[in-house]
Amino acid sequence: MNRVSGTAGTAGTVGTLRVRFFARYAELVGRSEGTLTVHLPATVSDVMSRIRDEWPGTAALPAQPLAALNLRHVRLDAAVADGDELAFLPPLAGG
Amino acid sequence: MNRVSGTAGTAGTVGTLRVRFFARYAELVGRSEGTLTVHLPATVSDVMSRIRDEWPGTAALPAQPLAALNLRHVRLDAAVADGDELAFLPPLAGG
Amino acid sequence: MTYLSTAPLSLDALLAEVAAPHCGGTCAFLGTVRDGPEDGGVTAIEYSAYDAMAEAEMDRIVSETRRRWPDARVAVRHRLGLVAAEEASIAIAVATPHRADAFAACRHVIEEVKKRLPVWKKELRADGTATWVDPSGHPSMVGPQ
Amino acid sequence: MTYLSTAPLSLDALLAEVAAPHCGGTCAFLGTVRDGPEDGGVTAIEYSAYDAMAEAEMDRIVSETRRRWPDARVAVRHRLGLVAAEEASIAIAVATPHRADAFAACRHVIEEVKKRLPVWKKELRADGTATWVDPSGHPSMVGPQ
Repeated sequence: MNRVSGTAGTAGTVGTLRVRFFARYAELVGRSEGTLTVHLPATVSDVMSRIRDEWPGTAALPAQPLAALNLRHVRLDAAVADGDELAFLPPLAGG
Repeated sequence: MNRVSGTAGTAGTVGTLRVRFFARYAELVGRSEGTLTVHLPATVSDVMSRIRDEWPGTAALPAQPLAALNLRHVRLDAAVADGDELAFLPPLAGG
Repeated sequence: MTYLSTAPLSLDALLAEVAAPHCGGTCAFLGTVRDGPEDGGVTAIEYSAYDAMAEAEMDRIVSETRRRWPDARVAVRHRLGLVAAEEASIAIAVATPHRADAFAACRHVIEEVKKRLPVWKKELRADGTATWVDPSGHPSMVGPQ
Repeated sequence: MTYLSTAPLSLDALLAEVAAPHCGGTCAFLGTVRDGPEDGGVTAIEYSAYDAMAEAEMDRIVSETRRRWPDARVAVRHRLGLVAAEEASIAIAVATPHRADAFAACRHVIEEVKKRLPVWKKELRADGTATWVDPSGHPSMVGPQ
């Protein structure tokens, strides 16, 4: 899969995302959140690839984690937009 | 269906039963219990027929009520024995 | 063991009875006296029972439930006497290691109670009338047909 | 509406929330922290959540449940923070006019919670170890495959 920076060059717009990690993922990554600017259009998967390349510790995350966009579960091919909150969720264990 | 007194003549044994009525049936019959001596062998149904002929008020009971023998639900063709407690139960409404 | 009570039922007491370290799921059921718009102004229900048989039958229901769900911890009480609208007539609690069994066993208990427990109820209404309830829906047949 | 709580859960409070004159059947579910023989000496579980999403997701679950069972009255709380063995991590109460719906809707809520609520738990053991729980049973995959 191409990285965001390689696929959205023609559109010319960028978006800033708040990226969050929870529970075990926060421990693995060593941080619970960060901000990322991406070229748009981009999918959750694109963002994931970009993070894995650029943020230390994120290589420890699974390649296809659960993701939530703006407080809703989303598939990895969902599109992100400027101002979105994107979260990566370890296997759920509520109840 | 024959009455108990007409079907058990050859056996020669008799049994004494405690017969009970509950809830609406007790109201219909005007009593909650009585004692009955029957020739054996006899079924619950035989006893029911006998009661309907002999006890005032019992004609108001349905022909085939729910019955319990010694604290257990039984079919109307169950055999009764000396000392048994036989109960006639209106439609159940527990819970 | 007595399963019948003329005092208000305490679900908390039943939950305490079934609690166990290895049981992670507890399902409870409360049956309460209704007084909805379709219930014709029921103010209370008077429950009566064939006491000795109701105790024996409930004991059989509980034993059968434990045989079918060997890990289940089961507690149940049925109230008798006058029960006001919105008060509980029956309370059931079932705790099991896993939740599917708790739901299934609890449901089993209430279904068997409805089918088998020799308990009757007379609805008392605000207008002073009283009616024996036949859950089968048809009026009780009386007399030989 | 807040569905999350760091205080011990009160089923009584939920039962009071769902009680209504026209609802004759109430089904409740309690999920408690297990410490059975197979649970390896769990003394407590530390629950954490993606709080804002958990509130939103629970609200969606409750709304969906009410749409599917329009007569159902639904209340649910999930506890967060340290929960000792045998204490409840989740409490659900559903009241309906008739019992079958109460069981079905209550079961629906807990199943959806298990599938969808962004909540995690870390088991704390008497020996001082702590483990993130993956209910799917397999150890969490880490790293690219």
